[in-house]
Amino acid sequence: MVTDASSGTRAAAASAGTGRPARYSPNEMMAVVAARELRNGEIVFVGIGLPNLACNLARATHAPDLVLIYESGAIGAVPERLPVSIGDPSLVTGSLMVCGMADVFQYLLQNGRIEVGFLGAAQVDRWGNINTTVVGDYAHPTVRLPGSGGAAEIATHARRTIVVARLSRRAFPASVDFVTSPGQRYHGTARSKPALPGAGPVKVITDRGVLEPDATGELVLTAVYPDVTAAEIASDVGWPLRFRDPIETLDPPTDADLALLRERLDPDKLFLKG
Amino acid sequence: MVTDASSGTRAAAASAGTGRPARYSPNEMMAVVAARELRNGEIVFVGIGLPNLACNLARATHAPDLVLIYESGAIGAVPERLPVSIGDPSLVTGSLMVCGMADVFQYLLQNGRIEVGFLGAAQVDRWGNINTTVVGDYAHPTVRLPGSGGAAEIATHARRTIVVARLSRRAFPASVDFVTSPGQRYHGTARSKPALPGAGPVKVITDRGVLEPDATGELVLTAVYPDVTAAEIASDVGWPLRFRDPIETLDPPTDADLALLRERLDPDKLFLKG
Amino acid sequence: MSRHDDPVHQRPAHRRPDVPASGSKVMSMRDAITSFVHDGDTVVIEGFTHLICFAAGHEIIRQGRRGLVLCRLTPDLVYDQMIGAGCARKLVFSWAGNPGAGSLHAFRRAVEGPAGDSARGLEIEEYSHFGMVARLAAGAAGLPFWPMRDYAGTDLPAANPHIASVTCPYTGETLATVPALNPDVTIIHAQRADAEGNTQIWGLLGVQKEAAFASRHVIVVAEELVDERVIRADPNRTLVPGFIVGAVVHEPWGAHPSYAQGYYDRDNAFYVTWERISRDPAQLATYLDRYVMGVPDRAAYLAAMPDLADRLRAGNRTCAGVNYGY
Amino acid sequence: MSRHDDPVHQRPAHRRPDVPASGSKVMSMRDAITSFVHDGDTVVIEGFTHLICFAAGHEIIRQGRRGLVLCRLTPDLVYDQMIGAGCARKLVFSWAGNPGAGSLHAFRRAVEGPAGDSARGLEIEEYSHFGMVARLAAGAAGLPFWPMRDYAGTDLPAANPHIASVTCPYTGETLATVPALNPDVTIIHAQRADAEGNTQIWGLLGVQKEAAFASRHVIVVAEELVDERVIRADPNRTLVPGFIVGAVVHEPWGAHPSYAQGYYDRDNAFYVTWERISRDPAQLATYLDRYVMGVPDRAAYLAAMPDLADRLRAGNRTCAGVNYGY
Repeated sequence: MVTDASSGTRAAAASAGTGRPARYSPNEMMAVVAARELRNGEIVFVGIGLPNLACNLARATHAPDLVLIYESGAIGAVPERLPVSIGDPSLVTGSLMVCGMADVFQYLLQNGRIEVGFLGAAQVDRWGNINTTVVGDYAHPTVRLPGSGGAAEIATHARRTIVVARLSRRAFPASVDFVTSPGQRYHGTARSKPALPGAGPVKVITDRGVLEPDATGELVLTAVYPDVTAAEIASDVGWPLRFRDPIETLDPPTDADLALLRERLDPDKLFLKG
Repeated sequence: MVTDASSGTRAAAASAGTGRPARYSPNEMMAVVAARELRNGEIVFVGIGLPNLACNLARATHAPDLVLIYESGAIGAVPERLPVSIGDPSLVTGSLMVCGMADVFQYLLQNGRIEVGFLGAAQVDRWGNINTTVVGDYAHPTVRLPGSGGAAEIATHARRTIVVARLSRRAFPASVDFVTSPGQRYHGTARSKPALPGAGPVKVITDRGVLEPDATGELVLTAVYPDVTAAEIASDVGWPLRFRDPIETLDPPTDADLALLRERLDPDKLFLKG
Repeated sequence: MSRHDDPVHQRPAHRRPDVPASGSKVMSMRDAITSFVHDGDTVVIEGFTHLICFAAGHEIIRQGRRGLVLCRLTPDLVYDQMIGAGCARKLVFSWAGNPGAGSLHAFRRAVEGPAGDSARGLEIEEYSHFGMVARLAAGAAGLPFWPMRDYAGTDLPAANPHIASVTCPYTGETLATVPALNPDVTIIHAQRADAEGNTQIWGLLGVQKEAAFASRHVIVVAEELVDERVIRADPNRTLVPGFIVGAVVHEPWGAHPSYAQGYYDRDNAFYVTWERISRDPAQLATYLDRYVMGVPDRAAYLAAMPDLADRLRAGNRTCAGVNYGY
Repeated sequence: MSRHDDPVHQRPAHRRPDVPASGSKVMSMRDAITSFVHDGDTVVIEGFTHLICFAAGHEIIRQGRRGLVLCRLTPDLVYDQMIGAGCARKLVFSWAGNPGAGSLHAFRRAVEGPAGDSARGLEIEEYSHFGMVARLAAGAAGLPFWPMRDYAGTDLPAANPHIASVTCPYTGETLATVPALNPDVTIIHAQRADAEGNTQIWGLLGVQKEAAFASRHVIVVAEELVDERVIRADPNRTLVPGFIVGAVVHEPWGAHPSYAQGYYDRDNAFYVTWERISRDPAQLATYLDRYVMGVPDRAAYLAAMPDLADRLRAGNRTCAGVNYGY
């Protein structure tokens, strides 16, 4: 059952502002929720930043056999330090395989060998379409973002795609300014129509809750974090956000999660600031 | 000027049966004539057998910087023994590069990087078309030959192709039973029409003389070996063979050539028998 | 037209890594063939002269597989033996000779002669080397076809209706195409692999990477079964990652009479002998009885040829390593 | 539309190996850039995070090249500097950020803002990573296009009319295509090369092989100039053969602030600093004056940063060699 989230009394009832100083940051919670999405042994195409942190947290906890693949060509990477970029030398040393990018995109991604794709996004819209290209008009942008990189093909081919993005009205418009990576519906046409091989974005993990596409492909709120209300989330989303009933309240990070993130995985808070 | 070779008095005049035991075999002469076709520094796509022998003879004499490429992926091979096949391990050890066959056919051959292709042939016809597939009907062959291997694409892409084949009426029919590798003209259409990138077979080196395409693409006799008459060659060719005037009589192998072939390159007469 | 017959069948929407029931991928050749090669399957045993897994071919013969569609650039002796043993229904290939020694006579008997000849019984589908490479590259890339500049002015397209064409959307040129090949199983022989199937080879690479990625299942047969740390010490040498591999078989000398660079030389004498053996169906049968059906496994095959190591063991041309530090 | 502008221009019918007049391919960076990089050229300096040849980019800036069409998957700092210095007319790319640190502000100034803004002056042609890889693969393979399953349900084809489509002759499916990219010159940085340009790299391989084979001319810049025997000892590591290479430049630390696996680490601090430098045109000008225009060559650049070796020299993780004997 899906309900309008702005009226979300259930979700609101499930959380309560405590006034206590937070034991963990929104970014830490995002990383932990993202890590929980990964099952042991899965083949994951990893983006840099929070996705990388989440994958390495999963590897250090419940999913030691996760196979991390970076678009740079490192497969089965076991970085001994926090990789600053997806081309970091620490992803190469001790990895299972290093191959050219033609192999990565053709023999791994396009060939359907990747189970999970992990993407960041500047904007995500109602249908899970992702924009990392421009804010404003393409020809005369207000903000020129980096562009697709491998994101277009990851969201096309990975068996399922997980998106990580911080909530804000600017980041979650009804319609993105530019569709860099395919979501669930494009100009009214469902993803299954052009027969995109992967399932596309199946979870959008934010700093306050989790959105998932319903049967029509529309993102609905399915889970909130402790002390967050559905209404609060709905007010930062650019379309009338609905939620799945019952909405789940996710567990906070464990002490072990936090210790790993802070002491081992990102001690300099390169990706965990904020 | 091209004349009918069966009336070839000029060529006949240029040779004379001596009755002496031959100082060299027809195969040795073929290998030497083929070696002379190669210029120092050229990039040569090498087939096994006589082509390989000719290339290594050229490398040991006037063309030390010849780059030998084998379809197996060995580039700049310097075999320390006579390679029995194009996949011989001696082609790998000490070579400049070993790559996969997808790279060989795409990045080297199809990309126009090969200057000379060297092919053997079971049959060569009037237009330089090469058959290594079947004798007789394709569906019900009298003799099933190995097939193309890389020959179809070598004759398509190498800047020029040199063919090595022993003369006989069976081997030089007016029309081959099956066109495995493209010659100069196919069912009346010139090679330039489908815009084949390479020049195709520009020399057919036999055990008694050399044929080359004229302006129309028809193979004509351009050179004979010592003690061979044009008429004798014409009688072993399945079409009215013409010759270019003046016909050349090629120099016999030098003693140095023969010593190299017999003592260093093929001491067990693996490819020089006959 | 069965799925195996149709070169144009689609890749599965997504590949599942093979997860063996036992929890370990390391198994005997017998178990690997039993698990992954079935009657009627489309089978690739690749390796261009180098690293041809005869041990797997022999086990397939021993287990009496029938109706296989055998695909390889060069059928070589391994498929001549399998054809002679009656395993094959169809051959997909680009060069069917005995490299450096002559013909594949079991193959020739199966395709030569007038229609209705009882010895004829092998369907063929024929390409050039580039065509076979391109078919496997398309299969590995998850594409239905591969474009190439080839076959103009030849009789190959007339002999093989699967060779088609496409028009370049930019230049208007016509390019030849071949359809993707997605085998049921590919068997590759390697110098070394770890227990998960992370596999390294050097020397001639042929089309093994493409064949493995194109395939539903992959069996890796290795000269040495090594610790994962050996693989991780030199990741640029890895040909295929373990997650696309279903079975790992440790089988030293498993490529004989083919060769493994750095381990043993090609048995050229046997390739020459095969010309005589394969020419005579009775001799071929005797060979199979003695060296294939007459032995339970590769170890027994090797025990029957005690001179192999002396004749063929590789000399030492070890290169220096490189630094992966940062 | 000039030849450089048109992504669909045909490959030359045949490539001639570059034969330098001097007889040797080994030359200074100055001579290599003078010989092979001209105003208006389509230029590729490849290397994915790893082995980005900043030394070549700086020499191009010093020589005042103008009107270049710069192509790279990730423009990175090297193209941001060249854009800031006014070398570029157009950028062909797939991800324009400062990896791990922020934006490329010279690039952003050149493409952001309303039409007619005087700071805007860079034409762009944009793909995804796979699209750029495919363009170079087509160029390397001598094909006019490359097919791929991509771009359905995205705005990229609308933003880039060079993304087209083709119909599979077997399945009838529509596939996206990109046109071949055949640069005038590709510059690749390598751990080692010999005097003929036989080049070996390890660690991340990016798309360097494709870029080099797609290109009319290739400049190799190497950390170490080695004897041919070093190359021949391990031929599977060779990325490109010398006969496609026109110039070999020996330039240790030539990739800084990018990195060379086994030689030196990435200068992550400089990447972070670039965020501040590039944000301010005045600071950018000062940087170029001091570290590019203000030095005659790479040696002087390195002399200005005497702490690099201490900070960044690679640790030792040397792997074992393998046996190429037979």
